[in-house]
Amino acid sequence: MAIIEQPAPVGAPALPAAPTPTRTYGALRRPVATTGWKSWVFTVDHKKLGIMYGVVAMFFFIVGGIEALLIRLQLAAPNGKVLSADVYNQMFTMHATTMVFLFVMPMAAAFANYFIPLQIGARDVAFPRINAFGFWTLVGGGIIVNLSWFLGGAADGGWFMYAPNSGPVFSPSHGVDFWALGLQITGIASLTGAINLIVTVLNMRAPGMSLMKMPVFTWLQLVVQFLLLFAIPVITVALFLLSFQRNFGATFFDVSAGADPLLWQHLFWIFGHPEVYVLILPSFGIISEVLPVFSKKPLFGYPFVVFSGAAIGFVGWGVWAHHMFASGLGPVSVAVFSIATMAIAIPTGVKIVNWTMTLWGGKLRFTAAMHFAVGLIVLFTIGGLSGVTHSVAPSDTQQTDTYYIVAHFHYVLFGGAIFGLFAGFYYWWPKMFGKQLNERLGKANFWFMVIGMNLTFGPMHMIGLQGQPRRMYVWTEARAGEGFFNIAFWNMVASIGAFILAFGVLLFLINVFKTTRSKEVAPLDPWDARTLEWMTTSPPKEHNFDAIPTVHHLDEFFHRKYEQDPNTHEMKQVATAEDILREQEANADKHIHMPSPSYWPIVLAGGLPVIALGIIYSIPVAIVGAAIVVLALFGWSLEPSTAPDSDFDPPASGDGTKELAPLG
Amino acid sequence: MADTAVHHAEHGHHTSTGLSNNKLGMWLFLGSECLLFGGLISTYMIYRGRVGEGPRPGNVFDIPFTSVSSFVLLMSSLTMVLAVAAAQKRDDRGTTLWLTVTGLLGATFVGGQMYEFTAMYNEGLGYTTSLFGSAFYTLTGFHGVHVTVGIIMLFSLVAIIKRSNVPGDKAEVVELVGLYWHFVDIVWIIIFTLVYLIPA
Amino acid sequence: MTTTTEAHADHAEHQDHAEHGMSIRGYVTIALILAALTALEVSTYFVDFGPFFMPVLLILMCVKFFIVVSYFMHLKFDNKLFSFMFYTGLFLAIGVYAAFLATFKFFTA
Amino acid sequence: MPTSVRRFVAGAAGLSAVALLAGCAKNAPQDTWQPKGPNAQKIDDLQKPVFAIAGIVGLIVFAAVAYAVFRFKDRGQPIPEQTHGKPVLEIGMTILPALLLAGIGVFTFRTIFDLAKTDDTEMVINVTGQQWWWEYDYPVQTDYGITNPIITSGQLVIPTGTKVLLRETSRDVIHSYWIPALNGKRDAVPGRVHYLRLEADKPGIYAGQCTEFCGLSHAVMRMEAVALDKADFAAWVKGQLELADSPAEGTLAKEGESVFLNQCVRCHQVNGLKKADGSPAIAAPEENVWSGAAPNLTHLMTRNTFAGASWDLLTKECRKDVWEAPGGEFGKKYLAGVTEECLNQTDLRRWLRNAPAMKPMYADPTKLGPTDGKYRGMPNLGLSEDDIDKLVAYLATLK
Ligand code: HEA
Ligand code: HEA
Ligand code: HEC
Ligand code: CUA
Ligand SMILES: [Cu+2]
Repeated sequence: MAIIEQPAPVGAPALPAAPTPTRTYGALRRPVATTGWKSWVFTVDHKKLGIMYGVVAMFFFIVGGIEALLIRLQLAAPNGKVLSADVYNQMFTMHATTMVFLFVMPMAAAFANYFIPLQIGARDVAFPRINAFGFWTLVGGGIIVNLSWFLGGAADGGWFMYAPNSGPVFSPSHGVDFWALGLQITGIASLTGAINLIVTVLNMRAPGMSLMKMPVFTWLQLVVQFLLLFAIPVITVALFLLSFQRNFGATFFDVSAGADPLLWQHLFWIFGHPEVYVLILPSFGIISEVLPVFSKKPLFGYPFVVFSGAAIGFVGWGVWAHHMFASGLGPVSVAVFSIATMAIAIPTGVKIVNWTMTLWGGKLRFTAAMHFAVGLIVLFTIGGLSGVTHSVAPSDTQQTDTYYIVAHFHYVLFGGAIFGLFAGFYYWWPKMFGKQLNERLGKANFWFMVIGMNLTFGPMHMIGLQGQPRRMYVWTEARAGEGFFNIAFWNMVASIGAFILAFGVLLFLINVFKTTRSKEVAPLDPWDARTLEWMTTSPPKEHNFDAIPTVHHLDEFFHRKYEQDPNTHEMKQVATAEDILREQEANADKHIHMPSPSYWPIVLAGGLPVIALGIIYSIPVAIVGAAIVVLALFGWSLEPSTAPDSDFDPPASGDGTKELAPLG
Repeated sequence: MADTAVHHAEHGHHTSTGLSNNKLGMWLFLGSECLLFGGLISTYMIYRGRVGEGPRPGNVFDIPFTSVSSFVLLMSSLTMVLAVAAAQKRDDRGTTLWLTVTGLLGATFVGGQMYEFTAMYNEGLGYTTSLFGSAFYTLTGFHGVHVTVGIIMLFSLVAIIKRSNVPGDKAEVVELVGLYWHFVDIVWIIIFTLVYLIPA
Repeated sequence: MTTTTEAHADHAEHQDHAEHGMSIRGYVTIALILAALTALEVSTYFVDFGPFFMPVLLILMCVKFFIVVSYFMHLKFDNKLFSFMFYTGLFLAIGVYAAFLATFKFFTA
Repeated sequence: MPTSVRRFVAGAAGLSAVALLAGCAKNAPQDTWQPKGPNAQKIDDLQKPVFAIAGIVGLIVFAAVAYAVFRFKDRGQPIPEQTHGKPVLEIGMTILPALLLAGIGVFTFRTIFDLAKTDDTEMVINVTGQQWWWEYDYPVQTDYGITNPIITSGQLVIPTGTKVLLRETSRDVIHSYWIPALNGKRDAVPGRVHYLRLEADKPGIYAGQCTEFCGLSHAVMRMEAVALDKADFAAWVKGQLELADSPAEGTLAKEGESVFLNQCVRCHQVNGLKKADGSPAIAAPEENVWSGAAPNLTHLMTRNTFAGASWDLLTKECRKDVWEAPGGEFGKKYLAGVTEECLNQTDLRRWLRNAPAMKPMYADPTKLGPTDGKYRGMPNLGLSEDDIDKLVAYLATLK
């Protein structure tokens, strides 16, 4: 059912005629708490939701990371004894599921939520309640996916869950049910989030901000949201088919009924390949903000970066079968998809060139964020180039399902996606919390991660090319070879590297902890930044901007601070961030009314896991869940679009009047 | 000042593109739904001939019957568009009338589908009988659920309008439900041809 | 697509919901056309169209589809951005799933 | 910090160079960069230049980044001009990789179709994957002396210099057949038949492994391809066509035969084995095993590994002797099979004592609901040590 945020009632007076405190809507009243746990649980503020997304994602990063460490412990030596075959298979399945769906995607959503409205000069997203709903839905999905650990074992089919191995006969525990239904739920979060953010970007830009004046991060996130919008329904179909087979006896992947197992593979990868760009493009966006700031230069070739981003998004739809080169598609399909896959290196190469050229001729400051950004360029290139070697289909038949693939995708995912996210942490921390992460610790964090990551995933290239398949709970010395390149030695190196890497991540957590405790306040514009999000206080006020800025330039903020001397052509600072903020405060919009919190998003989201549990265990429970959903939907559509005035504390501006912000 | 803000909110013109957030969101959702139904239809296309021991599509389809119910659904699009037109004229009575008719036509369609399913089941095509059965019921079932959700939205809207309680722009809400309803109709246009009229 | 808020200030004045629709008569006419097309479709079940059977049905299907989308759903009259949203999804779906079916030799076998 | 960034860049470049050298390993039996037949050679000829190109592109990128990082670090220079890019450079840097890739694409295209050819096949072998072992079924091909179908498992035996076509399928989930030295991998998908060309230049054993995740024991689903020269292959065929002889009365092996008839024959076929009443003993694995098959044990001792080629039937020394035999002697050594003194009794006994403890399988009788009571794998049969002695003696006669 479409969920529609409702604006103010038709014809209702803009100022509800001095409502008395006794006038309530009963259960349909909107909550108004601005402090305490209620202010978080019922919030619809994109910044609070962004932070909550971040916290949840970080939690799952540690979960996924510990799973990875257990994997590496098991594989450090031949015939590992740490995990049984059964548990090992669950471990890598859940490691990947957790990292992909519960860490990178939500973390990217965290940044999108927090920074898109700020970067485009908006006060919130287009549908704040849907935003809150998306977050709680993600939490529900994450819980369902992981609950299986405690209820008879997690999913054990690998993260792409090929049928028929994931079917009811071959994976008899409930793990796959939890997995499929949990991901179905997180899919709802992604889909609603995508719609919300696309509308936000298209409709809520500050005056003057044409699409080609939008910050690159926002642009690439827009591409990501389109990818999600169209990719999520495909995995939805696949997951439904799987669930219906497992829970209702459908025959979709039952070979004895004549099913074709390749059906699942196609559906999964039609989703799966766009998905990998969903994982990487937000990080590309982040470093496209970080590199210019610390180079004191605009992004080189902004339109090329934007269009190549869109091109990646588009071509990404035509390459899915490169994951199936060994599946027996027949030479024609293989050839077509092989060539198409090569094509995708071209727009990606454009980005690498642009980043490098952004550095070129700049005035580079090597902050922690900059370290991660430069690290991304290098590490992603390694991963991208191994990707190109996969795209050569005949070679890929030697590589697929070996550790060489594992090396590829950890370079692009860890060296790419995660380095980008870390660049984002260091770059935007002062904005989000008003405090700066420690730079020295940050650089140590970087170096441990770089060294650890190369030690962990670098050797996997060799291990893989020498023929060690992936997803093996044990490997044998009999096939490890001898000499410098023997698989045994490098497996050990990889395992040691993983712990160095983990230590690097630990340094980040320590950094966060220390920063939170410290009293030191960050300067308003610590990096001499270029985009709108820095044109407000840190952390931003609830309404983001006192006055919505009018945009004249790409990198508006920078151009307000600097001007070119017409004679010497030198850039001269003409204003500081403080000046600009002061001016904004002086011209503050008087009547700012933010959307009220709401009870319904979390209630609605809470119904979904109940349905999932019901499908697995007992249909009546599912009906209860559905009832919660329906009730919540009615509550949602009937609650007033804002809390009555009397429920608010007097506005800080001292001006008693309020205007309905044009927000749902 | 405050007045204009509300006025703008009402017509959804305060946005960068001048388009309503809600309507943009609905179209995005419908774009996304194309990939959902595309997947289900494609799955059916691959599996429609895989009938195992069970009946073949040609054996269980009752084309005249389905033609009638398709026609009913098609005509509900007309009544829906009349409801939207009425809502835009701020004609509450007309709106509720046409919404009700649309809902009833939709309910007729769903009823017909239930009858059809029962008949097919009795002819030996269960959900688990064959790939054809699984794919057929999943595809048409998904469509049926969409219609049902639409019916619930229509009748809820009628109830809410009757209590003149619609938060926001009434005409827009009716229009949005209308978009959804028409979409469900065009999906059936495709299903009717690809699934029923073109035999495996 | 790159229109700014300013550009829309006046544009907003004109755009009213009632305007971009059609007359009731128009709607009824469209519905009658749709009904006729459906009748034609169904007739293929009773009358043998020979080799034209498939293409005729597919063409009729597309015509009906686009009539509903253009007129009942107003895409023909509405802002192009809406068309962009919907047709991107639609054509992406057609492209992707056609390729998908092709890998199953759906069109050749 | 830029120096350290530079160091890092150099380090990363070094590492990737190391990765590129990975092909030079010694004796990794599944090395993908040591082709031993024309099909794998074709792949190798294609991939070597691709790796080189990728390496060079990588080095160019690292060099450019390293230079920029070093050269343009903030040493107090003025704020650079706010230039927005050079379209000519951009377009150039788009076309250049496109041309490069177009070149790679042409060769890729050719190789794909070369490797998909089936019309030059000289010999056909059916390969069936199941949890967690491979079955080979040689259809009748009188040119090679195969006058009756041959069924074996674990080790694929092929003649050298012969274009062999594998017809792959599976009895349960998806597996993938891969002998890196001979060709890339191809999935064995239930309900479908896929083709894979194999050809070995020289006699020898080429290791491989199932590479599509197929459940619990995917990690120990291995296989080996054994190439014999044409004469040796003919001898092997001849041996495989023979029926098993019943051991002499009164031997331990004879007692083993009756244990086998009691316990094992419901799953394992031994061609020529007769029941006590003299009628042929026919295995009925379809009644006991979900995939419907269990390895044919008629010539168990002609293969030198068992249970998905994951454990040796030969003792370590004997195996080394065979694997490292020079080309000319290899065939004879392999054909000698597993002799009394070379039999790796430890692992075989361990297998008979409790197979699922050695190789994880779904063999817990209380958990077979979803498979209608059928095993996925070989169950623990609770044999006494006595029975095991007898069985080992019997199995040792299956040459
Ligand atoms: C962030 C995620 C991400 C990204 C960005 C990519 C990017 C790419 N991937 Fe990767 N990929 C994965 C995540 C990702 N991948 C994952 C998770 C899997 C495994 C899934 C699983 O099996 O579990 C996978 C698997 C995978 C396969 C299947 C392998 C197999 O299983 O057999 C292939 C095959 O073609 C492939 C190719 C590519 C290509 C060509 C790119 C390109 O986009 C890369 C482009 C970048 C560059 C090429 C570098 C920079 C460019 C230049 C410097 C310009 C000049 C370059 C040239 C002229 C070559 N990937
Ligand atoms: C974004 C995605 C992502 C990320 C970040 C990672 C991160 C890591 N992965 Fe990932 N991995 C995948 C995605 C990812 N992986 C996917 C998709 C697969 C395929 C699965 C499949 O085949 O189905 C896979 C598979 C995979 C395998 C192959 C398993 C197999 O095939 O059998 C291995 C093996 O080494 C591995 C290792 C690691 C390691 C060591 C890390 C490290 O980078 C993790 C580092 C993080 C931490 C360690 C957590 C934080 C640490 C602390 C808070 C310190 C304190 C705690 C302790 C020290 C206990 N992964
Ligand atoms: C219920 C069926 C069943 C029974 C009974 C059974 N086995 Fe097995 N056996 C299997 C299966 C299945 C395999 C393949 C397991 C694998 O490798 O994953 C196998 C494998 C083997 C192998 C390895 C064969 C090869 O070529 O790799 C030997 C040897 C063996 N069994 C001996 C025996 C003996 C001896 C007995 C009787 C005491 C016996 N089995 C009873 C099912 C059975
Ligand atoms: Cu069989 Cu993996
Ligand atoms: Cu991909």
